[in-house]
Amino acid sequence: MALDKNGIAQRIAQELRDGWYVNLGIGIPTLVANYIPEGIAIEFQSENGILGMGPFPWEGEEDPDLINAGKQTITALPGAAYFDSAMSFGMIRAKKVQLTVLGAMEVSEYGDIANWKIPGKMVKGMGGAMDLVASAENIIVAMQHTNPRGESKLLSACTLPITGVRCVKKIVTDLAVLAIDQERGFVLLERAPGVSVEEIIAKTAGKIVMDGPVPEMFLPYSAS
Amino acid sequence: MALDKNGIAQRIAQELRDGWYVNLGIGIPTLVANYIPEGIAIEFQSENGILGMGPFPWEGEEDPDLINAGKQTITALPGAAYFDSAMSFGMIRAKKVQLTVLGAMEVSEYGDIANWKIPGKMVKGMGGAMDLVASAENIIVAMQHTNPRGESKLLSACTLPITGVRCVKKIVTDLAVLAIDQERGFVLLERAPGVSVEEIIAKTAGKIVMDGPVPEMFLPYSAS
Amino acid sequence: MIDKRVAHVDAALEGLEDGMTVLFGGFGLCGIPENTIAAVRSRGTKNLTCICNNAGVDGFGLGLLLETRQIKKMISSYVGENEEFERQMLSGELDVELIPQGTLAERCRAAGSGIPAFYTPAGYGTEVAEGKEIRVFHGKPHILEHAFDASFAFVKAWKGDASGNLVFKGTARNFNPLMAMAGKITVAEVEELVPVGALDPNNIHVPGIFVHRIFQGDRYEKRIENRTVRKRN
Amino acid sequence: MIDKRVAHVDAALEGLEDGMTVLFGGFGLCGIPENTIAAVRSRGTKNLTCICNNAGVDGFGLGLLLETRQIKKMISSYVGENEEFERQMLSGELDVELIPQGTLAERCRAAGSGIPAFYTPAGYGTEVAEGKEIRVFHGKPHILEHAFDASFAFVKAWKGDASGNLVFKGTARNFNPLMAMAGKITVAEVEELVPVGALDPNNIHVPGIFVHRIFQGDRYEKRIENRTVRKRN
Repeated sequence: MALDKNGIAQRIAQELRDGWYVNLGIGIPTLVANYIPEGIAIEFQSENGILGMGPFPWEGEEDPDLINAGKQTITALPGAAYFDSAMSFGMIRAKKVQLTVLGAMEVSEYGDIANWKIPGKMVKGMGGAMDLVASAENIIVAMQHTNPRGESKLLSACTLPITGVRCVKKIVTDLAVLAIDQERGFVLLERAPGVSVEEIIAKTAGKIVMDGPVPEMFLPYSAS
Repeated sequence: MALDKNGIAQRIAQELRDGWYVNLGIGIPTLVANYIPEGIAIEFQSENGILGMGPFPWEGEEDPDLINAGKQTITALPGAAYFDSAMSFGMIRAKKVQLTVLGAMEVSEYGDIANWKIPGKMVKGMGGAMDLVASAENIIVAMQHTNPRGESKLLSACTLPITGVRCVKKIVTDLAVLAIDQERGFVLLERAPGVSVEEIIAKTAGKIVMDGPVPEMFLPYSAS
Repeated sequence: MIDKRVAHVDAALEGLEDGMTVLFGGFGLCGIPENTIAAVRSRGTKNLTCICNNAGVDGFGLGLLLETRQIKKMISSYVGENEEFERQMLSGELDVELIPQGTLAERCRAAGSGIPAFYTPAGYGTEVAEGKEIRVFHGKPHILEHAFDASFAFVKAWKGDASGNLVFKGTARNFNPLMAMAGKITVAEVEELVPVGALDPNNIHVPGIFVHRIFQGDRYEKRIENRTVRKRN
Repeated sequence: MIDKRVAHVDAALEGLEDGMTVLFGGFGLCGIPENTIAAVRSRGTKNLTCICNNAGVDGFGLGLLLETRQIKKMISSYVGENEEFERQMLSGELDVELIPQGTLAERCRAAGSGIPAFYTPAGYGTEVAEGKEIRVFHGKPHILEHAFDASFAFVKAWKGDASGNLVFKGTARNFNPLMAMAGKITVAEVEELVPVGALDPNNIHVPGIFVHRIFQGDRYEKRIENRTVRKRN
């Protein structure tokens, strides 16, 4: 059974390690914050200028001067810090943020990512995505395995204008967890519960390899 | 009669204009702060990280966390701001400081300045001088006209390793006020009270020109 | 103390002319100079090139200057959420240059720091890098990017004093300090103009030297773009 | 909250090895990490390349590490006021690289901002520019300068919390925030370690993300190099 958005977020949350600073993109990545494993300390960075971002405010306590990069009202946890955009992207480029999770329209088997522009459609811009993918050493893409037309989003080469080259390290989709190996392509690491290796291979347009049997993901919460 | 240090400082203070931010170097330049013309507002920047520098503290009120670039204990005036060294030199390079006054060992007729190194002697370093002279649009040099051996410090070309090229705009010495004209050399603007044009010419090794008669400086306080 | 106060926003805009390049602080609708935007609209200055992370929304923020066709070109990192913007862009009335957000920030900071150019990895291998110098540092390709050159910067702070010192609140800081540093003439509007000496000199976000004109704004709307909340039980 | 506290300065120096390049905050004797310097001396780490604006004085500041010959090379902008330094430099025991103060600051800031290189006008036409790339921007020649690459940064703040947030006082700020940003491992000693939440998030000079280890120092001497006062009547 393919994972839903929360399942993808939950699986990504297993990648978190104690003491990491994490930047979560808009969409599925935001949900990762709901599944932080117990006993580890994580701080969230939002590139508009906050470290120590907390959950959404209680109704009625929204502060227009306190938003995240998705322009959502948020809160700040004790120990938080605000800073300007130059310092924010300074810490991103200087690799002080240990993990970046973001969505994508396409990922190539070399880890190229396309997630900002569709020729012929209104282009809203790359926001901070190009800085993030060019800088982060640990980038996980959270996305559906196929697009709404059923076409694979994991390709030999991106067809859309790219956001960054050879930067994605891991992909978590509704069907699978895959690593990028510059030599071999997509390395299939895990399957969603009940999803077959054959289905994943069929829905992956890029080169895909396996190192032995592919286990099912372990999702301690129900994947719904 | 040649000016003393306070006389030089006093003459330089006449160059100050309302609303200017000013960086004063160590030595004679520091004395300029004692002669700010009445009715104008000036703020002093010190490159170690303060705007709105005030006078020395009263005895017993020295704060080791509050010094100027000469490592002297100082005070901060209301409206002062502290900042880090990158921002400090940022505002210097970005030409937000309207006037820089500093000492020199030699100045060339093109406005090159040498004030940081004497080959064969212990070299203490350039500190912030190279950043200041490379950036400031308005640099006044405060110095003696000749060195202790009686040799002119105003030369056709500097003999010492230079601190910056073609940057000095004006020189105030114990004998004269001179401007730098890239085409013509030192332009003699004013004489110290009782000092003859002939003496100044005799003590200036670089090319020196005049645009008509050279008036005496006007020093409203006694020049002692 | 050098007094930067102007009595009214109109005086703060003196010298703003058609065709100029201007910086506007803010991220989305957070920390935008509301009073100044309204005054630029009243002034009717045209053909502006606006450097701002976003382009406002229909009827608010820079959307107000799009409505009146005062903007010739936008330099931004993200410009969604604005139908009039989209219409003008697709019809070719509005020129749009999209650049990475970190590069946008750093190009402001560079302008305010006398750094004419710097190298950044952001955008390497993408269309952002087209026509730009590429250089490899430590095995990694970087792009040469240049400081902005803008006539005016319009920023909004939480508190400020007559000498131009500024303090920001929360994430309303964003691009404001950088743009304040970058403007040839920097106009700061503040929610509260406090007496000189009231701000702690240790906690000044923008020293007054960067600010040329300051005034206390009024009637701040502070619209929220994306109201997200936790429901109380 | 990610806890950066270490119980003792010795734990803060774990991994410091002979031959490393390290940054030391401070300007003159103002804002120097006194406890850390003493601990580096006790540890006996040798052949250090120290990046610090100054080299301390005889018997205090980095002068303590010069006495014990732990420093192989100093990268500074100004190194006067130190006889032992002068002796080692003139005898060739100590290697010294002098660079403009603003360039020193910007190379730290660049390292902490992921900017590998930038252009500055400082030093053009002088021996500082020898062997470096020169490029003209807006008619003015500039020098290409590179970010520092240092294993450790040792800084001293006024206040800090367990998550590594730092606040500085007066001009003791100087190079400290920049070096904190630039270290691969940043060790901050603070005069007062305050509870998490006690610092105003609007007024953090160095966000904790840049700080890896923090401890409360003790017995600060805070020597004054140049005591200048106005006499009371």
